[in-house]
Amino acid sequence: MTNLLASAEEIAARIPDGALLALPPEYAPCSMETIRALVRRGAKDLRLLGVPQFGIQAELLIGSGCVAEVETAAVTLGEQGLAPRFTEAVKQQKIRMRDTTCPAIHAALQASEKGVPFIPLRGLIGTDIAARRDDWHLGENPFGENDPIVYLPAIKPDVSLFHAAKADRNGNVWIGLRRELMVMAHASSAAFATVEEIVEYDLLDDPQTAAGTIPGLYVSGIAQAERGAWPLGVPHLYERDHDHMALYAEMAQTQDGFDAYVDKWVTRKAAAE
Amino acid sequence: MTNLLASAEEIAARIPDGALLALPPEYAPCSMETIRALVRRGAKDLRLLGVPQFGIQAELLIGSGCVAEVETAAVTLGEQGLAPRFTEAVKQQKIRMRDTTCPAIHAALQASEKGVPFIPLRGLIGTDIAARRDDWHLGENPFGENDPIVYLPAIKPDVSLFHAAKADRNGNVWIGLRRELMVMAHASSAAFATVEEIVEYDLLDDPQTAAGTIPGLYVSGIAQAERGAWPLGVPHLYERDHDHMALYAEMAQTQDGFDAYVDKWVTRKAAAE
Amino acid sequence: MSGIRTEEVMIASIARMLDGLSHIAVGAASPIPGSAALLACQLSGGATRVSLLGRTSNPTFTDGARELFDCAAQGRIDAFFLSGVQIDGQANINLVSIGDPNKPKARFPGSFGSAYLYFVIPRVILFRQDHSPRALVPKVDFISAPGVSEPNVYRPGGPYALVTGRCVFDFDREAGRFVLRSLHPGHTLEEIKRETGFEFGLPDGDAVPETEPPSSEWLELIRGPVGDEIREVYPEFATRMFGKD
Amino acid sequence: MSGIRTEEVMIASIARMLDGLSHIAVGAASPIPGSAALLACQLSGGATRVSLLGRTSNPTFTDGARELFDCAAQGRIDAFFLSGVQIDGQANINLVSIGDPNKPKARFPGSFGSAYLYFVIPRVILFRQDHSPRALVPKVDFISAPGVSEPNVYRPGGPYALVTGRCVFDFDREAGRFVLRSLHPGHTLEEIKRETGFEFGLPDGDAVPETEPPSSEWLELIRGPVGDEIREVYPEFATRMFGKD
Repeated sequence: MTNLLASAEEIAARIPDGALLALPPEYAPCSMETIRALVRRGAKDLRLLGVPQFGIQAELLIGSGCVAEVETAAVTLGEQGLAPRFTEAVKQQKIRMRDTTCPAIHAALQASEKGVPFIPLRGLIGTDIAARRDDWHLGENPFGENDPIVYLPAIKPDVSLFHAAKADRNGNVWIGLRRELMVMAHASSAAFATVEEIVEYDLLDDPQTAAGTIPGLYVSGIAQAERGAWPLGVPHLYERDHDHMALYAEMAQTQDGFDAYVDKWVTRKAAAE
Repeated sequence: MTNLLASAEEIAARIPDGALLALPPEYAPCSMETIRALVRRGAKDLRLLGVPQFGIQAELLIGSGCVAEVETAAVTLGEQGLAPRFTEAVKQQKIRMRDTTCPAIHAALQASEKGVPFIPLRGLIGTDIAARRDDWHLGENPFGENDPIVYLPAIKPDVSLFHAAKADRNGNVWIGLRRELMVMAHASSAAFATVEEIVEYDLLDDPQTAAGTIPGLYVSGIAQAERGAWPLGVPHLYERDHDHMALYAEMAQTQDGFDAYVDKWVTRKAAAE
Repeated sequence: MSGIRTEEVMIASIARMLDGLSHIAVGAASPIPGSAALLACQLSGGATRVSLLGRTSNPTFTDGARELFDCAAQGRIDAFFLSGVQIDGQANINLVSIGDPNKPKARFPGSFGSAYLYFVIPRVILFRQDHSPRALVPKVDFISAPGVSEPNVYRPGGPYALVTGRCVFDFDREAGRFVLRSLHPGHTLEEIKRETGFEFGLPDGDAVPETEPPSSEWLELIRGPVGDEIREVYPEFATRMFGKD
Repeated sequence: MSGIRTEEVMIASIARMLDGLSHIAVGAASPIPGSAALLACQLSGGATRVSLLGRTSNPTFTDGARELFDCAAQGRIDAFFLSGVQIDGQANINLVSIGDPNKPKARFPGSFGSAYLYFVIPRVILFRQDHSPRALVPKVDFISAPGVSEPNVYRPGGPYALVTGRCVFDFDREAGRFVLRSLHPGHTLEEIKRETGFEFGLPDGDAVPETEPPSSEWLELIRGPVGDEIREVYPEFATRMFGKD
């Protein structure tokens, strides 16, 4: 049964220190409200998995010292440029960085979804990504001849966390086209979502809606959080707040500036609510 | 670009003799109208792939001598009992039978969808299914120790064929929860669908509908065929015609009876239209 | 309430094995286990989730036909049901053919998902109403799915019990054999020995217990809401058991 | 129509390479190729399909973030675009770091999908507006994706051309090197030699041709409907190029 939680704070309390935490990119709704709650609760040693890439969600956690390790295909603020806290953390070796590539993350999550210990993937051979991943295995295609192929171990996150437009009281979460959120939920031991709205009907009752819905079977807990993806967007509901993102990008150039950002937009904003 | 075809007949004309033809089970909408058109055009040497199992759709093709080989997890008429033409064809060795199991078919199609030559799958070891499949490979999990696992080669159908509630003029086909139809389309060289209705709007424009839609990118041709799944059903539109299925099951007990069925319900019915 | 049918005794026996489980899945051609699972759901006040293959209303799954198998592999399904045209004493099941599979004397539908689900679902309950030496054999002609596996084979799941029209067997995974648990009302140990083609163990103690028949409360549920629900997928079974809709 | 921008020359150069293709995909941080692909779509009368990562309207894909990669692996994407903080003469690209990757002098976002798509999409067009010895190097510090592979490596795709702010190079896969194809208006061979850190071939014949600038008709499309469409994903780029919405 899905837990109906009162707030993002309660979700953050259920994400343990040290967890392997899977998060969507900036453009699939990200539960920024829970990210801020994780910063507020002083989460430690998180291992972040980008599905497949990161932006401000990883920035806030890295800059706040919540993160031990990052596996992702990229971290970027998009048109607002490089991710300054990530960049500095890598340069100063404050986090373990495991570079990868988008389809390798998707495939490794699909392996967990299917309950298989590994999945092969084309490409990758001859990259420095593969050269530096001693957890990947360069094997052979047993159905070919002299046909090398990379075997990726399954990735099973402890927790996946995301935001969505709506959920119902049975824990079903409507994600529409953001199907990677469904793979994340299937592949993870636990899945939590904040949502703009909790509806009073069952999302699985209507076949149109059901087709874009993660069943509550896979969802450990949901909490309502209006504009919970802000300053990122939710498709068809609200846009990414580019001005705020530019403000963040500017302030986060230094750790002091970042700390001032967190004080104003993460710590104090919550206290005022 | 998707071809807008005039009838199931035109789809049948585009499915070549000898093709590896993937079909859904009785309960995901099956394009029975095209199956009947294949019987009428005297298709030969088809290799049928059940995704993952068959009923009357395979019966009609097998009984009519259109089939050289069948790969499927099962053939059954459900509550109407054993599939008589399939049973007789196996006993008389008229078709090559490749027994498999549902998840092996799904996984092998996913391998094609991902463009990988194989995919591992748990289970299977020690079954006579695996013992009789010399195209499967019993290998090791390279990330484990003394951990045998079966490697399945990807299955890439030449054609997948199904029925759906609706499509639009851009070739987008709405399949709702019948997601295996999407995997089939992704994995196949060509995909054809008959639909109850061709709508005048774009199914991808509405995010609710888009979530259950196969993009036209993967669809080679569509044709309208009202009640095109009959005597099978379409979820939420019409039910499987259990009485007609019982009639089929009775007539098909002998080849003569089957031929009479085909004469009445496949050949003459079309001529009368 | 009189006239308890064999199917209802089987439904009750299976439902008892499902008590307290979170998620039960039901595959093809399984009206008796399907009814048992729906009964268990009723008895749990809805806490037990039932995923019934072929049901259009109340879908559990939204990722297509593969999701049942993926979900099971993820460890999210606690119980499932399999049958066989033959079942042997090592709990091997045969859903394919009698005789040489290349030129079979009899051919059946096929293995469905058994060759996978038998390995990954913790509690697989075998069922077969026809309890005869023809069905319960010393050795199956074709292994659709094996009852036991070598120790190095990944296998979190496997056989848990066998419910027939005459009795209930437990499966002892360590010993790799069935042990008689209870006789349905009106059936005897001698009959079971005569009608069973494989060797099986006997329970400790003097006598074999009787299978508890469904209470009148359970029968009301089976013949009421359970029957209504199972009809969507198994209309012929529901009509035969409970009359026309 | 005067005042043609470098970006517009690049957009036109890339669009010309896309003529007649069925399906073009555009990844992250690719406003110039994105505009070129949308221009190619306009010029084809809509026959060329464009999948623009990050666009919410007109989705091409309905199977989540993996579909771009699966679709490419299926051979259903004809062209794609990659850049690099470094690109070398063997068309290796680096999107990760400068110096030792364990303690980099500079760190960039990461490899995105390059380590895969460079292998499977037939026509990968490299782009980089900043054409300098800092960007176009003899050897990249980190190979996000290699330009060429051993003959036994499955590789239906690979580099096709490199479009910079100064010129267009073709990539010769047999020889494993770039060959200068054309100089953008106002640029010279000497300048290219000076500003390019790697060795490259020269075209046959006496002189290097000039890159054909976009016609006034093309410029109208770029500054009109293409600019409107690209703004959804790249608002800052669109504002810088074409002014406020």
